[in-house]
Amino acid sequence: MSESAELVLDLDGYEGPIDMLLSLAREQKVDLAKISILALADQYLAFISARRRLRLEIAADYLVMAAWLAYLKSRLLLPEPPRDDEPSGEELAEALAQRLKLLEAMQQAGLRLMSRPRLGHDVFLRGLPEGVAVVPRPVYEVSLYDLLHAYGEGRRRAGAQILTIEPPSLFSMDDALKRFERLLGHIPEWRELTSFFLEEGTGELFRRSLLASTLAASLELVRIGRAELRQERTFGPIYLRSALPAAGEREEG
Amino acid sequence: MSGRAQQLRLVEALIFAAGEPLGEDVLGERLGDPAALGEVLRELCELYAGRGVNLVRLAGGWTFRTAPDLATALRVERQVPRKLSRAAVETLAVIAYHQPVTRAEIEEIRGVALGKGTLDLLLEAGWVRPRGRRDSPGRPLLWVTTEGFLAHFGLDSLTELPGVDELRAAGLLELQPLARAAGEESGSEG
Amino acid sequence: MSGRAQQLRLVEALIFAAGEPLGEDVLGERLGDPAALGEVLRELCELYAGRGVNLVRLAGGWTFRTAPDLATALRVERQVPRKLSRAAVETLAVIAYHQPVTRAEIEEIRGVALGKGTLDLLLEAGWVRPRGRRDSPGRPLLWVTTEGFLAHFGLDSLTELPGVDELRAAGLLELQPLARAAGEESGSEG
Repeated sequence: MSESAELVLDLDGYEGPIDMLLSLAREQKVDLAKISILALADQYLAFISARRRLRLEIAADYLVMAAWLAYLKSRLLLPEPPRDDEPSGEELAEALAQRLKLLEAMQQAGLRLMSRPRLGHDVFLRGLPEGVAVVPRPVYEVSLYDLLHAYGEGRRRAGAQILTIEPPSLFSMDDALKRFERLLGHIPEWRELTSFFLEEGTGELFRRSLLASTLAASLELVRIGRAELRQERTFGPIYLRSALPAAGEREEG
Repeated sequence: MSGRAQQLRLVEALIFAAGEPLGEDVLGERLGDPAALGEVLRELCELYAGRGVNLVRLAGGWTFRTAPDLATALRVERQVPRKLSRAAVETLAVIAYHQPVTRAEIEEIRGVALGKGTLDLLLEAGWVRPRGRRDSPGRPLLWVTTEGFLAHFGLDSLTELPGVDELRAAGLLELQPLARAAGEESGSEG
Repeated sequence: MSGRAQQLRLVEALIFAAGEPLGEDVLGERLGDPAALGEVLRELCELYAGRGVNLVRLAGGWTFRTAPDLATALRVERQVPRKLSRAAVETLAVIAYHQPVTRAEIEEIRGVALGKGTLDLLLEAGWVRPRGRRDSPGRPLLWVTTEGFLAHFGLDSLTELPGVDELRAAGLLELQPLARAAGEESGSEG
C-alpha cells in the first residue's frame, strides 16, 4: 500500500481508529455512501500489521478495531447463516458506515462552526459597556397584622411606664381663672395679687407657675372687662379689684 | 461601498470594540489614513448626535457613551425583599398611632432608646417622613406616616387603622405630658 | 422629539449599555411599551445595517457587535485566541448537535476516549456545561452548550446550528441506532 509509510508517520495525528478509518475512506476519494467497507477493512488491517512489523507501539483501541474489522471481514467473505440474535455481516458493515458518516458530519460541523465569525475573534461586542446600573430597592415584607401586633406588644411591654406618669404639679391659668371666678364678685377694693396665692411651699416650680398663671388669668379678666389692675411702679406690687358695672363698656387691649 | 463610508465603518467599529477611549494617534494609524481621521470623526459625531448613544471625547480619546439624558431610564431598580426588624415595626406602629410624634416621644412610648438607623430605615422604605417641629425646647422634628405607608398597608386614611378608636377610648393613645426636670410642656400640633 | 424617536433612543442606549445580549422581555419592560418593541428593533436593525456596528440577535437576545467583514481590520486589536485542537472542535460539535449528551456518547461518536482536559477546555471557554444526569446506570452527567456558545458563534438559538436540518434529515442526529464497533450497547436518550 503506497500510503502506509506516510500513515505510519501520521498515526499520532489521528483522533482514534474511527477517525483513521474515515481518513482511509477519504483516500478512496468516493462518497462515504459508496465506500467499500471491505476494502477499508483491508487497508486498516494492512496498516496495523505494517506498524507491528516495525514494532511500533499501537494503542489498544486501534488493536480492538483491527480485531473487530478482521471479524467483520470474515463475516462479509464467508457468509454463514446468522443466528437470530446476531446481526449479519452487511448489517455490521452498514453500522460502521453509519458511524463513519456520523463522525464525518461532526467533523464538518466543527469546521463550519469554527469558520463562523466568532465573538472576540472576528466580531466584537462593545468594549466599554457602561452596564445598566442596578439600584437595589429593598422591599419590606410587613403586613398590617405585623404592624398592629407589634404595636400591641410594645404597648403591653411599656404599659407599666405609661401608667406611672406623675401628674404635673403645676398651677395652670385655668386653675387661676377658676379661682378668680369664685371670688370676683367679692373684690370691690384693691387687693394685692399675691394675696390670692393660697398654697404654700409646694416647690419652686409650682410657685413660679402659680405666679405666672395668676398674672395671666388677671390680664385675661381685665381684657374681658371683668377686673381692673393697678401697678404703681416697675416691679412694684400689683393690685386687682372687680370691674365697676359702669366700666363694663370700656375696652382694654 | 465608497472609501469614505468604509473608513467611517472601520473607525466606528474600532471605537465600539475598544476597551478604553481610543486616542487619535491610534485611530489614525489603524485607519491607515491619519489625514482623513478628523473628517471621519466629525461625520461620526454628527451621525450619533441626538441618538441614544453619542460619540464623545473622553480622557483624551474617543468613545461611545449612552446619552446623558437617558441615565435615569437606564437605571434598573431591583427589588430586594427584606424583613423589617421588630423594633422598626414597633416604631412604625408608634408613629402611625401617635403622629405627629418626636423621637423622644417614640422612645418614651416604647420604653427603649431608638436604635441607630431605625428611623432611617422607615424613611428609606418611604413610610414615614418628618413634618414640622414641636414648638418646645430643642424644637425636635415631628414624624408622621406617608401616603406610601397607607398604600402599603391598604389603608385609605389613618382613621382606618384598626382599633384606633378602642385604643383611644382606653386612654392608651393619649401621650400624657411627662413632668420633666426642667418642667417643659409638650407643645401642640403644628 | 417624537415618542417613536425617543423609544428608538432608549432601546439603542439600553442595548449599547448592557454589553451583552438583552432579551426582548427585559427590553419591552424597560421600554414600557412591549407592543412597540418589535417595530423599534426593526428600525434600529435597519439603521445599523451596513454600518461598522450591527444590531443582531444572539443567544436569544439583542446586542450590538462589529460587522463581520471588518474582522481582519479589527483583529489586530485583540489577541488571537489559542487555536482549538481538533479533538476540542469535534467534541464541541458533538455536544452542540447531540445535546444533551454523556461523555460516553461523545467518545462513542468520536470512536476514541476523550483526552484529559478537552471538556475542561470547553468548560473554561464557557461554551459547555453539565446539566442534569442521564437516568441510566451510573447516572452519567449530561453535557449541553451554553448561551456563551451561541453568542460566540453568532447563533441566536440551536436551530441555527449550521446544517442541523440536513443532519437531522439524514438521521445523523439520532444516537439510538448506533451499533458500536466493539458491540456494547449505547445508553438510551433521555
